[in-house]
Amino acid sequence: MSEAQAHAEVHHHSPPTSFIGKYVFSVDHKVIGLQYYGLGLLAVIIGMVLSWLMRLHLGWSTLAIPGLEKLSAAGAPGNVMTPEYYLSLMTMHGTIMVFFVLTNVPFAGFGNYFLPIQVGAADMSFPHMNMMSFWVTFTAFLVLMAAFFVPGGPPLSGWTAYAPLSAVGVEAGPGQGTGQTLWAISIAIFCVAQLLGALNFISTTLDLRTKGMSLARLPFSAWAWFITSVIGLLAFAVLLPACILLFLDRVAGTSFFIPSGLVISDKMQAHTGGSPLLWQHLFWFFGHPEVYIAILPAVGIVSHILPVFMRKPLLGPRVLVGCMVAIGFLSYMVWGHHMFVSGMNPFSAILFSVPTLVITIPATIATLLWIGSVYGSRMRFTTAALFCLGFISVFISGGISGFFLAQPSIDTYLHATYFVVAHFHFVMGVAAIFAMFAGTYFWMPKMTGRMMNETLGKVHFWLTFVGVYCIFMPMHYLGLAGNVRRYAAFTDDFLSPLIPVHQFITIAALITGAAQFIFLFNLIWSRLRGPKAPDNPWQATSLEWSTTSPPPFDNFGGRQLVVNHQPYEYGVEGPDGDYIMQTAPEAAKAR
Amino acid sequence: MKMKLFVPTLVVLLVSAALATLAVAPPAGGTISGKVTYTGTPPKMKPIDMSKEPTCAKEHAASPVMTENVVTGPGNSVEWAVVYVSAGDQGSAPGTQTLKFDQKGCQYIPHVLAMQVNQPFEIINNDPFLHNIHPLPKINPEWNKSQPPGTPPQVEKYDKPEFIPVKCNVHPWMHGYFVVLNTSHYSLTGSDGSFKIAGLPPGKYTLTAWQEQFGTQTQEVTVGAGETKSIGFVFKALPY
Amino acid sequence: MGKLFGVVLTVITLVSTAIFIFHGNLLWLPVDISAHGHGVDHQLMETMYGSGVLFVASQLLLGLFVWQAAGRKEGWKYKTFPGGAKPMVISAIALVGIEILTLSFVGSRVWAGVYLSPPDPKSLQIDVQAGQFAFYFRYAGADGQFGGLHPDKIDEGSGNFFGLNPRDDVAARDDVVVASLVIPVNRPILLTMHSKDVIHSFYVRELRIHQDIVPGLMIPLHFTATQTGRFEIVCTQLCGLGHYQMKAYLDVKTQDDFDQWLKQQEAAQ
Amino acid sequence: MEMAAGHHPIVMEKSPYGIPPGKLAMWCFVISDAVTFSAVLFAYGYLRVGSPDWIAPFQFFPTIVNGLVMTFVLLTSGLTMLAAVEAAKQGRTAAGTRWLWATCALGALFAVLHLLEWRRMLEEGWRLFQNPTGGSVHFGAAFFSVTGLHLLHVIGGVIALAIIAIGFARGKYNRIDVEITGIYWHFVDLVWMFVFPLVYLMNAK
Repeated sequence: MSEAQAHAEVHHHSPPTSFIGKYVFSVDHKVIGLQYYGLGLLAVIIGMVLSWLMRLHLGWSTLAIPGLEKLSAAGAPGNVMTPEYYLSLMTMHGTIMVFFVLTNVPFAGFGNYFLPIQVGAADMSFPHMNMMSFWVTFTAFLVLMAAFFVPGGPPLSGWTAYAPLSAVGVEAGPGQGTGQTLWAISIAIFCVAQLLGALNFISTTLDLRTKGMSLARLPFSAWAWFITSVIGLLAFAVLLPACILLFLDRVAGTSFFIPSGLVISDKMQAHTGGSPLLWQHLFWFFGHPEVYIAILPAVGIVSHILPVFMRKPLLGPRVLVGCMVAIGFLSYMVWGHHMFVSGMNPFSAILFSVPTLVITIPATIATLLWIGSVYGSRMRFTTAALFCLGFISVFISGGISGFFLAQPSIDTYLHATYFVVAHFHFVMGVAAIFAMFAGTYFWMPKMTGRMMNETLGKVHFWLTFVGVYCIFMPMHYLGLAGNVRRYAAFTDDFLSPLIPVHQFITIAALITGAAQFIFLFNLIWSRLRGPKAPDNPWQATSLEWSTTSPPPFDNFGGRQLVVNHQPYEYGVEGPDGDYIMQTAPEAAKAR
Repeated sequence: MKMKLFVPTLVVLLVSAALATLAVAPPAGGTISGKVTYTGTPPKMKPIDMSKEPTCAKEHAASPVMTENVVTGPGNSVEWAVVYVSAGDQGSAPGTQTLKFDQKGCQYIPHVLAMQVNQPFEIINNDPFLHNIHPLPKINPEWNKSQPPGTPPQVEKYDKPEFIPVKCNVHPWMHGYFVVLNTSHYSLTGSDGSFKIAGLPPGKYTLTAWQEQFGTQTQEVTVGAGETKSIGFVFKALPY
Repeated sequence: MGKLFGVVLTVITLVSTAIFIFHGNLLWLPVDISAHGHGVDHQLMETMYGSGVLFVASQLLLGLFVWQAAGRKEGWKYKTFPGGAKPMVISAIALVGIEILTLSFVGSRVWAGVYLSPPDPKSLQIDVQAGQFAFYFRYAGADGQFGGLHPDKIDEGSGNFFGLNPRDDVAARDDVVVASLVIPVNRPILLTMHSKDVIHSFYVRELRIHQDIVPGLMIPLHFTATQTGRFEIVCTQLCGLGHYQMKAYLDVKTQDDFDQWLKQQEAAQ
Repeated sequence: MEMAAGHHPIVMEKSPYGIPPGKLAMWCFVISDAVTFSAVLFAYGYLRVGSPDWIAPFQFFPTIVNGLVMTFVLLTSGLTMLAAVEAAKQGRTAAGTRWLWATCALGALFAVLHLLEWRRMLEEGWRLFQNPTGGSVHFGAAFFSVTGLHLLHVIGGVIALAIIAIGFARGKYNRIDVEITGIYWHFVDLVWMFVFPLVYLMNAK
């Protein structure tokens, strides 16, 4: 009865009654999922405002932004942004977006809420650990935010925090004092949270599946969350020590990443014999898988939602899962493609470029599977569906530029230009965000019991879809013109003529950003005033739709679920429509 | 409430009175004047290549700016040296008027800014692009601020005497000095190396001459009322 | 709604592609002035064509299918793509696989040509010191000898950016230190690059060359410029608050002009 | 097994390897922790290879001898842990508890020996950023961070063992919990088998 005993711990807790127990320190995976979602929402708003400020500065570098001086007197004397403050905002934008939005929402947020439901479990295997992982994440977020208010302001060495700039301390720049230390601490804490979360996801997926929910019957989203947590388990395990070593370099006088004889601000540094490349190796060994930690859940979510609105199963479901596994596996062999010009052995550049290009094969297969699946369908163009289609489009646009950057010979020209910015914003940022929107419009009825407003949703989609192309497409051309990224202003002779393009991008960014408030309003308004949602508003098949909206504390009211069907049986004659729920009795199989 | 105000007011009155008397006390104070010179070969003044900042490069195209760590003139005179009363000072009026430290054409004007403790000074950016000003004090608090073009002057002061190297992080060749003194009796040598400290009450003084590269020298001087003493400081210079 | 999506997607795709095709000089690579650059450019164009076709094809297909999916009547029985998943997998592996194989094969040769080929022994040797936030360049001077580097001797105020020690080191006395890189045309150049503080990067668009300058390492970089003119060297590795202002000029002169220039500089030292 | 609502059994899909969640999670933790250790050891190796001035400072006596003793202690604790798990499997609670305490004691002994050695090295002038022998400063950094990380794991394990021992005696924890602790403890044991040769033997004079 080993499992019995093991499982006993999972289920014995009963619904909390106190407010704190229900909504703050809740062990209910649904509440925790919403908490992650809320944190992500807060983070994405901050991150977006930061990007507005940055874009304004890039378009009009001497522009006085009213009130900015209040935010940071030294950072914006007379409301004019200083370059160090621009870099600080850029660093915070990157860190917040990558860690607290792209990692938190599609993976931790939706994953926490729907993974247990989709496998038919009452909760995660370790509810208390689950609660802990959220609050640890939250702590990490607070520590990072604190950097805004310490003397010198936030760090300015980018989300990649390349040593020695990030390791030598305040001589390297205003933000490199306390701010950078807080950054290192925050990320280290974040890693711990992610590891705890990953343990939970893995054991839940493997051990808490209800009767009949064989691995072959898992929805794509569940697969994606499972694979992602495996990637995260190994990736964050490397970032954690890296951050600790960086922290030691900063406060304990070690020299892991700091070579000898540095003279910074006319001060000779005491450190000796470290290696800046060591940081890059450790960081990118995490950093590249992190890209897939952000995008795989998005892939899973989109693949999960598309069939619902196409009313037909996806092509080659097993192939798709295989692609996700392959991408996850390959992601550990390609970190060097971030370091083509870093001064590492030129031979290794070739070794790293080949697997990088190979990754494009599973990615292409996945894309073609989606496109091919759209063929011959009769689609219901809900907002969720539109965002899925938008995801496919931006995923293509972002993936294509990968062909260029994967080749060292071309990367030598395009490295650290806006071409790269366009690439990762499309494929990692926008794509993942689109999946979040799709997920929100699709699942919000289940999570809140209220339908979201479709009209507002569609307005939001069109503005966003056209907007992101206006923002990021031009960046490719800027990149080809050699426009260097991470510049606070464009003073060079060859860059100043490009400023009008930047002004265009800025305007597009402001409009697109403003459009997001339509979404925010829709979210809040629908939560309060939206029409009540039925249990299965989209006639979908997976388990989350065979319970009430929102689900009860233990998800299924203690019913024994028996899964008899594949997750995507659409376009068939089912008992109550053109679909068959996974939980429908065996007999329901029409053909 | 009233008492609260009364005490500080009184203190202020007394102090200012005292200072006033000290300042105006010697009607015909003594004067020390002279020249700062060098022997040997001083390091060559090198032309500064400002091509990184085209505006400045254009501005100085005709006559390139020279390095200012050792500026010498005819008769072995040494410019930018500070001569000041380092001991025996019988009291100084606080430096009140605001000094100016100008960033113009990628140069610090003046190269050396001598001031008294707690004397306010303005840092002005007169260039159409950003400057970053980063003084590197050892005992005074360190700060590092950027000045985008067209931002208001930034007013600072130091409360401990110190020789503070100043650099612009953005334009590595821009170097200057803040010389913070706790006396009002000081003089900065001009292009002819001459200095003049007037209004000294009769007495025995220790005079110190400081130059960023050569270091310091001291001399004992006694001046009587209305007397003018002439002394010279000679630094030993090496080519490298 | 679906038809609209098809249209919008098509428009976006065509406009984006059109700008790639009918680019002005402004939004495109600048003239290539290096001996190896044509390889890079050729490689880039190959990739541009290959991926361009993939981009347009996939976006338009998506748009088309969505357009169709919008027009259908209630009670439509869905069609599966002929052949199911197989054609996808095969075409992906065939098309992309072949493309990336050729790309990486050809690309590696280009890369090897630039970074794995030994420098010409007759190269002109120039020493590069990067620091916050400027580049400085050093020529060996009359004696053809570089003075040793002593970080503790670095004193920017007196123009000693490299940390030379002319007092004890005779070789250092005649080293020519300047703030812009002046080189003779059609002559192999060998740069030895090092940084005094953090990571910087040496990027000249026209040379199609890009190399990080990592403190603690002496990084060699060799190239040959084939055109005279004045070009910008910029830093592309985030190095601090002055990053965007960190630049220098590359002056490619004829051999004679270069020799003359060098003489003047030696005199000025 | 019982559910919160309605006390009738819920039938689960068989776990692929029949591993209960607790054990599975521990295995996953062990894997990720192994990666963490590899990362630190990688950094150590990277810097060591990159430091021409690397000097192996350890005398055979006392350091290596001490290391051998520590190794012996830790291996023994591994055996006692095995015994504890066996006993727990056969339901011999008393014996199991005793073996757990034995393991706990040996672990504590290891920690003490280690801390004593640290103290000796600190007295010799070793620091994270300082090397009294004049060799590469990275030795101190690498040594203290690698062994420190391991020591943290040992101390954590000792505490866990104590808690488990008490709980197991009281019947609060079952044999699975003992096995899980066992997995962790053997992992700590295994890591030492890498740390000892890499950090000690490779730095013996």
